[in-house]
Amino acid sequence: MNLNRRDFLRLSAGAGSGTALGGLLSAGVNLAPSLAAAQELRIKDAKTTPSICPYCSVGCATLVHTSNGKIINIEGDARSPHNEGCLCPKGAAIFQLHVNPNRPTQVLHRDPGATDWEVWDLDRAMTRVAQLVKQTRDETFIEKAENGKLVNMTSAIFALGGATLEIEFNHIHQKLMRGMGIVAIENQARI
Amino acid sequence: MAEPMGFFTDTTVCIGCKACEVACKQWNQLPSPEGGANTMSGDSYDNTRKLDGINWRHVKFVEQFSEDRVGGRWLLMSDVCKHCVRAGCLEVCPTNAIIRTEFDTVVIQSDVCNGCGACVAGCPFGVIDINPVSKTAQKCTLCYDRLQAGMEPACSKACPTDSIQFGPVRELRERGAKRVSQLNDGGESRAYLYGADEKMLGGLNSFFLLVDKPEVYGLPPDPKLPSRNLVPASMFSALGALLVALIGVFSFRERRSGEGEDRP
Amino acid sequence: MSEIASSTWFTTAPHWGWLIVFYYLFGGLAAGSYFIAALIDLIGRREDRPIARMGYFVAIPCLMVSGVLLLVDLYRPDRFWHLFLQSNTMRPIFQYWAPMSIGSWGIIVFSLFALLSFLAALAESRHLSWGWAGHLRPPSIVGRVIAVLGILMAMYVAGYAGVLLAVTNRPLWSDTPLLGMLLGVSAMSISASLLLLIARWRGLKFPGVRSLDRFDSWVIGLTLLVLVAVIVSLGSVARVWLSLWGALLLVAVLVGMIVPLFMRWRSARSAQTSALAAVMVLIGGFILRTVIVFTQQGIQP
Amino acid sequence: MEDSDCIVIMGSNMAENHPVAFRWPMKAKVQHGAKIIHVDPRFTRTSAVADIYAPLRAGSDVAFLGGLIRYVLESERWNSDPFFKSWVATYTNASTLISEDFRDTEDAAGVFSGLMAYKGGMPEWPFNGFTNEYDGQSWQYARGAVGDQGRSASSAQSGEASSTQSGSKEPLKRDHKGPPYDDIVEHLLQPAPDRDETMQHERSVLQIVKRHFSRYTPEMVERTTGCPQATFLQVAETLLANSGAERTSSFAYAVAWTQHTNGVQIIGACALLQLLLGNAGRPGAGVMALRGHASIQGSTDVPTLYHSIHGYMPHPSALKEHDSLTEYLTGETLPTGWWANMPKYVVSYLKSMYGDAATAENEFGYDWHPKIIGDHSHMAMFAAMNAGRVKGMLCIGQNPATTLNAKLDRAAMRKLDWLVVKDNWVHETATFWKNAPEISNGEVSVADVGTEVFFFPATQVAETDGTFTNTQRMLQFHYKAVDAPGDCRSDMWFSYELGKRLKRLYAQSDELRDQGLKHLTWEYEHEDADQRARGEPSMLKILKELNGYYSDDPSRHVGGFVDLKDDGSTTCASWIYSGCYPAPDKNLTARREADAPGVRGAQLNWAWAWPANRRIMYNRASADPSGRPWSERKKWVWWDETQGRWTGYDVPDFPATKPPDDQPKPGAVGMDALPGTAAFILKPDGMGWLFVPSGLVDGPLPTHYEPVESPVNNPLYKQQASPVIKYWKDEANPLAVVGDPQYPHVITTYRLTEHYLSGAMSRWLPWLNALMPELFIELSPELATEKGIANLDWVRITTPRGAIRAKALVTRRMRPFVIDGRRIHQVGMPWHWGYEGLSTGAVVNELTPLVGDPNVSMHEGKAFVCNVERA
Repeated sequence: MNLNRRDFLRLSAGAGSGTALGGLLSAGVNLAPSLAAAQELRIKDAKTTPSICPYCSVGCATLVHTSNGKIINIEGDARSPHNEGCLCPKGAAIFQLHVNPNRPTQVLHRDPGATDWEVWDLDRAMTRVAQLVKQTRDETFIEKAENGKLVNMTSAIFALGGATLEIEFNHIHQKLMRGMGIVAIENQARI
Repeated sequence: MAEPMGFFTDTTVCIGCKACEVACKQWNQLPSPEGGANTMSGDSYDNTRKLDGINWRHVKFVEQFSEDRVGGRWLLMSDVCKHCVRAGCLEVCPTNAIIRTEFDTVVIQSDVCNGCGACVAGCPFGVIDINPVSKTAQKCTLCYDRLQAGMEPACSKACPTDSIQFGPVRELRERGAKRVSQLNDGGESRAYLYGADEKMLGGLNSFFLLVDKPEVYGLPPDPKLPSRNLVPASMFSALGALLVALIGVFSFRERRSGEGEDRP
Repeated sequence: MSEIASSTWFTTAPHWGWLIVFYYLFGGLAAGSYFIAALIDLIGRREDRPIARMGYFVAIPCLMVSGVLLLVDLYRPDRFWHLFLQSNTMRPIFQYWAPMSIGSWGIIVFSLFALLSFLAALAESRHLSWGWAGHLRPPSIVGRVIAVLGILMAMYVAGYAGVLLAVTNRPLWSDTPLLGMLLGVSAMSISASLLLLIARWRGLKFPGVRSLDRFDSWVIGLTLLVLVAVIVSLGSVARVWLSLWGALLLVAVLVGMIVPLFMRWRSARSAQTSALAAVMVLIGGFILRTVIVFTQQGIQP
Repeated sequence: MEDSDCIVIMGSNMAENHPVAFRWPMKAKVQHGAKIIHVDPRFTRTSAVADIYAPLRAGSDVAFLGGLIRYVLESERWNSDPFFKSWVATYTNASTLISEDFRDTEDAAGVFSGLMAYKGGMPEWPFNGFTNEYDGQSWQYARGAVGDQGRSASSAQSGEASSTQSGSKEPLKRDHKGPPYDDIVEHLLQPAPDRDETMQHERSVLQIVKRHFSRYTPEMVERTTGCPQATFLQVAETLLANSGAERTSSFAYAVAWTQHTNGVQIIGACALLQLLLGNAGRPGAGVMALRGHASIQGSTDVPTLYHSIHGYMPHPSALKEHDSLTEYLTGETLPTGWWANMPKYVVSYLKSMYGDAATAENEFGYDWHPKIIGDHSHMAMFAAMNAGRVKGMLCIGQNPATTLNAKLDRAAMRKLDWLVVKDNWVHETATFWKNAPEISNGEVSVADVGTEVFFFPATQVAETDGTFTNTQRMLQFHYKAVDAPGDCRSDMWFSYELGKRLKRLYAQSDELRDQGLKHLTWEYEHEDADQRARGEPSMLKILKELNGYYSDDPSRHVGGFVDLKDDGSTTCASWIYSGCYPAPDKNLTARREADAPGVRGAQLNWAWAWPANRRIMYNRASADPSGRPWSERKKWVWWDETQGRWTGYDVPDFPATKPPDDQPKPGAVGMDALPGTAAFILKPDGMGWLFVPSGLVDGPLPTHYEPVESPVNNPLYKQQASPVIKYWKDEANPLAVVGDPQYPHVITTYRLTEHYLSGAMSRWLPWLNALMPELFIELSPELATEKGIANLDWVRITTPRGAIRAKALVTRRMRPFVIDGRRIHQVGMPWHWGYEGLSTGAVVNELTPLVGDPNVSMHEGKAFVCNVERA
C-alpha cells in the first residue's frame, strides 16, 4: 500500500534540506494563528415552545424556536425520557413540514367532471360540506334494520383518518360521527 | 483557549438513519441537491454520495456479504470533517478564511472565503467542497455557533444511538479506548480507533471507531498534509529553472554569435 | 475499490478545469517569454534585442489573460482581493507556506517587472515617448537589476503553478514533487516555440532565432527526462494513466516532444520545419497541461 | 427496553422505523451487554447492529415462534428452574382445564374444533368478508357449567362472527331499567374453572400447549422458515439464557406481524412465549408494539375505529344482543377482574355524548347511539364503496389512494358523490381524479369522474395545541408556537366547525334519528379570543371531557377512573384517560419533568400514561407470588409489609392494599373475586393466557398457516391458510393460487427511515426526499442474474392485481430461501411512493390484495407473491 516513491525522493538532491524545512513546517503544527471569531447564535432571542414529533409513535419531544411569528428552528427536547434530545431524520426535518414552499394554504374544490381545481373560500367550502353530509345522511339513514332492530346509523359516509392526529381530534370527530349515526369510522391503525 | 472539543463516532452502533445529516442541514439551513429531487445512486442506501459544501455529514453504507451470506456485515458510518490538529485545509487557505477556533476546531469563515478551491484539494479526507448557494467552500463547523453558546452540535444531539458523541477530545479518547477494549473482550478483535492519537495529522479531533480497514470506509489509510510537498516540489521547481537557465545561458550567450545563420 | 494506490484517492477534486489549463498555458507563456527575453537582454547578442523585445511584448498580454482566468476561476471573483488583504482586518496577508498565497503575490510582483520591461520595450520601439523608460532594460544598471529580478520572478511563476498542484492531496498532483519542475521546464519550451513561431512568421533572421531553436530542443529533451522522472516517482499511482488520459499524454509526448525533436534533428535549418515543430510543441504543451489538470478529476472515493 | 438482557426484534425493522426508540436497545447492548436478535426476511439496518441475525421467509413467523415455544418447553432449564414453574403456575392459566369438547389442530388436520360455514351478518351489509367461522364453544374453560369466559381486555371482536354470540347469558329480568347495575354483574358470575395445580392433567392448558407445539421442531422450523437450524438454535438458547428471575428478555414487533392474515396469532404466539419465560409485567420484559403513527395508540384508545367505543369497550352492535343498555352490559361486562367496572365506564361515556339529556330513564341516551351492522373496517368499506354503497368520504390525514389494492381503492373512490380531503399536502387521494396512473394513461377520463372533491389545508404540529398518545400509552401535550398560514386550520377546527353547522341544520328536527345529534354536547369554545375568532376549539375543554368531571359541577374534574359512577353523576368519555387532567390547573399530559440523571425511576413526572400513569402494565408480576421482588436486579413493584401496601418505582397496577396472600371471597365480583396473585387484572381470571379461551375468532392457540398467497404448501399441516380469513371477492381483487408458476417469488413491503407511510409527510420535504429519492425493489444477485437484471435497471413487478415499475437495487442483503427443499426467491419494496410530491414513483400497493385477519380485518401486505422481469 504505502508507496516506494518516498525512496525515490530520498535519493534526490534537494530532499535533505527539504526534509529539514518540511520538518519545521510540520513541527509548527499550524501555521495560521488560532482565532476566536464571535458567532451569532440564530436562536438567541427566539421564543421556545415545547412540542411533540408528529411522525411515528415514539413520541419524541421537540422544542420549537420562533422569532417574529416565524419558526426558525426545531430540535429535540433533551429533557424527554423518550428521546433525550435525539431525533430521527424525519423528526429532524419537522422544520420543513412547516416552512416549505410546496405547502398548500388554500381550500381547493373540484366540481364533478371538472378537469382542474378551483380555489374556494373556506366558509363557502364548509357550508357545502355540511350540506352534503346532511343530504347523504338523510338519504341513507337506517333507523331500524330489516329484522326490526333499532340501529340509528348510516354506512354510506366513511370517516377515515386519525392516527397521525391529536387525540382531541379523534375524540370530537368520532363523537360527531357517532352522534350523527355514522359508524364507518376508521384510521391507519388497521392498515 | 478552551479545551479541545470533538466527535467520537462509534460506527458499531450506527444504524444508518441519517438523522445527523438532516439535523445538520436543519441547523445550518443547508439545501438539498436539486431541491430534493435527487437520483438514486444504486450504492446501497447511500444517496448523499459524499461530503461536500451542502452535506456536512454523510452516512456511508458498506455491504460485506459473501456468496453464502455467512457472517455478512453492513457497515454503517457517519462521516464528517475530522477537525485535524494539523489541518491540510488550513495550511493551504490563502485568505485566512479557515481558522482554528478556541475549541481547537477548524472553521471556514464563509464571509472571508473567496472560493479559490485550494482547501478542497488540500483536505486529506475529501471533506470540503463549494456550497453552490454561498459560492464559498464549506464544511462542518462543529456547530461553532452552538459551541460558543454552550450547546451541543446538532448532529450528535440528534443521533439516536449515540454513535456520534460530542465532548472534550481527551474524554472522548478515553471513552473510545474503553469501547474498543469492550469490543475486543466481546470477541470483536477488529475494532480500533482511527485518528485518536497524534500519529495521524497530530490527532483528529473527530475520530472514529472502525471494525475494518480505513479504506473500506472510504477513509485514507495514511492521510498526509499537503505541505509535505512544499519544500521538495519547490526545490525541484528551482532545479528545473536552474537547468533551463543553464541551457539558456549556453544557448543565448554572445560568443555563440555567428553560428546562428539560417539556411535560406 | 479493489486496491488503493495512495491515500490521495480519498480526496475531493477541486473545480479547477479548463480555466486552469489555459491559465497554465498563458501563465507559462508569459513567464517563459519574459525569461527568454530577459536572458537574451542580459547575456545575448545585441542584434537579438528585437527577439527580447518580442518576448516582453508577448509576456504582458499572456499575463493579463492568465490573470483574468485566475480571477474568473474563483467562485467569488468579487473577493479576489481577499488573497492580499485580510478582509476583516485589512492587514496584508502573506502566507509563505501556502502556494496560492505566495503564488498570487508572485504574479503581482512578476507583473510589475514584466510591466517595467514592457514599457522599456515600448520605448525602444518608439511606441512610447517616455525616454526614461528605455533605461528599464539592460544594459543600464537599473535595467539589469530589473531583468535579473524579473527572471527570478518568471522562474518562480513558471514553477509555482506545479507546486500549487503538489501542495494538495489529490492523486497524481500530490503523489510526486516533480510536477512543478515539469510545468516550469515545459513553460520555457512552449515559450521558446511561441517566440520561434512569431520570429519565423515575421521572417526574422537574427542569429538568436537559431539559438531559440537550439534552446527549445534542449529544453524539450529536459522536459522528457522530467516526465520520465515524474512517472517513476509516481510508482503505482502512475496507473492512473492506464486510461484515456494516458493515451492523451502519449499524444502530448509524441506531438509536443519526440516528433519536433526528430524534425529539428532531421532538417535543422529549415524555417518551415522549425515553425511546424514550434506549433506542435505548443499543441503538445497544451495537451500536457490538460492531462495534468484533468487526470485526477475522475478519482473520487 | 433499556433494562432488557436480550431483545428480540421480529416483525419489525426497529432501527429503521423507530430509530429513537432503538436508542434503548442500543444502550442496553453497549452498557450491559444485552443481546439484540433480529429475525427478519431482509438484512436491514436493524440486522446490521444485531448480535444475531436470523433470516426467515416472510409469512413464516408462527413457525419460528412455535419452534421457540417448543424449545423452551422441552429445555432442561425451563423444566428445572423453580422460577419458571412458580411464574407459570401462578400468573398464567397453565393449570386451568379446557373443555372436553376441544379438538386441537393436531387432531383435526390443522383446524380447531368448531369450524363451520359463515352464517352471520345482516342482509343490509354483505361486506364482512368471512367465508368460514369458528364456534368457540369447545375452546372454553371446563367448569361446573359451561359458560362464556368473556372477552380479553383488548377484544378485537366487532360482532360479525356469529360465534361470538355463543355462551352469552340470558338477559337478566330486572325490575328497574337504570342504575345501579351491580345486579347484572352478580348475575354474570359463574363457577370457577377446573384446575390441576400440578399441570399434568391432559386437558390442562400446559399439556395442550405442549402437544400443540410438539411438531415445531428445529428441523421443521428450517423447512418452513428457511432459517438455518444452527441460527434458530442460537436464538432459542440466547433467549432462554436471558430469561428468569435475574434476567429478562423483551420482544419488539410492528406491522410486519400485524399485516398478515394471522397477525393476531403471531402476536399471540409471542405473548405465549413471553408468559412461559416470565417476561411480562417486569422491567426489561414484555412485548413492545412499535406503532407507526404519532397518535395511533391515541386513535385506538379514543377510537376512530368502527368496532369500539372509548377505552376498548365494544361498539353497540345490531349483530349482538345489544338492544338495550341492560342487554349490552349483560353481554359485555366481565363479572370478575377489572372489567366488572364496565357499567360505570359506559354510563360516564354516554353522559359525555348526550350530557344532561342522558338520564337513567332513557338509559342515558343508549337508543340514540348508533349500532354497527357488520364489518365497517377499511377494507370492507372500500369493498362496499366499490359496490356503490358509500356516497361520501371524509378523509382526514390519510391517503387511501396509495393503500391496499390501490387501484381498486381509487376505482371505488370514483364512485363517491363527494370526497373531503383534509391534509397538509395535496396528496394522491386529493388528486386521484386528476393524476392517478389510470387517468394519465387514458384508461379513465377525468370528465367521467363524477366525484365532488374538496381539499382543506391543515395545520402542522407546531401550529396547534393538542395531545398525542405514543406507543407506550403516554399522553403528551404539545403547544401552538405560531399561527398557520392562509386557510390552514387544525383538524379539530374542521370537526368542531362541521358539528356546529350540522347542529344548526338539524336544530328544528323532531325526528328520533336526529335526537342524538341534537343532544350531542358540543361546547369547546376556545379560551383565547384570537383563537376563538379563528374558530379553533379549546383543546383543554376536549381533554377535560376525556378525563371526566362531575356532571352536576363540571368545574370539578374527576381524579381518575376509580371516581367514575354508573348512576350518571360522572361524565367521562374515556375511562382509561381518566386522571390525565385531574384539576383545571393540572394538565398532567403537559408535564416535562424528567427524573434526575442516574436515579432509577419510571419518569412518572413526564407527561402522563394510561392507565393511571402506570408505565409497566400488570407490574404486580414483577414481584413473586408472596410479593417480594423476583431479584434485586429486576426489582420494580413489591409488597411493603410494614405499610401494608404495594410500592415501588412505578404506580402499582393492582389494588394498592390487596395483600399478596389475599383469597377471593365467595360470590364477590370485580377485583374481590380474584386472589392477591392475579397480576393480569384485566383478565377475568387475573391470569396471563397461554391458551385463549375467548376473544379470538381464529383459534385459541397460534398455528402456522401459510399466507393467502404463497409459493409453497404448508409444511406443517394439511390446512394451507387460515380457514377463517377475510377475503373480499372482486374481479379487481384476484388471488394467485398456491405455487402459481406465473408468480413464483415472495414479495414483502416495508418502510424506510427516510420516508413516512405513503410519503405524504416526507416526499414534499427536500431534506428527506433527497435521502431516498426513488422507488426501488431490493433483490438478490442470484435472482437478478437469473432474470438478467443489473443494478439500477428498471424492473417490472406483477401480481394478479397489477403491474408496476421500479428501479433495481441488487444486494446480497436479500437472499434466496430453501423452503421444503425448493429455492424460493424473495423481493422487497418500500411503499412510500405515489404520483405527487418532489419525487414520484409507482404505488406499490397496487400489488397488494384485499385479504384480512379475521379478528381485526388487518390486511396482508407483508407476504404475497409476484413476478419480476427486466422492464
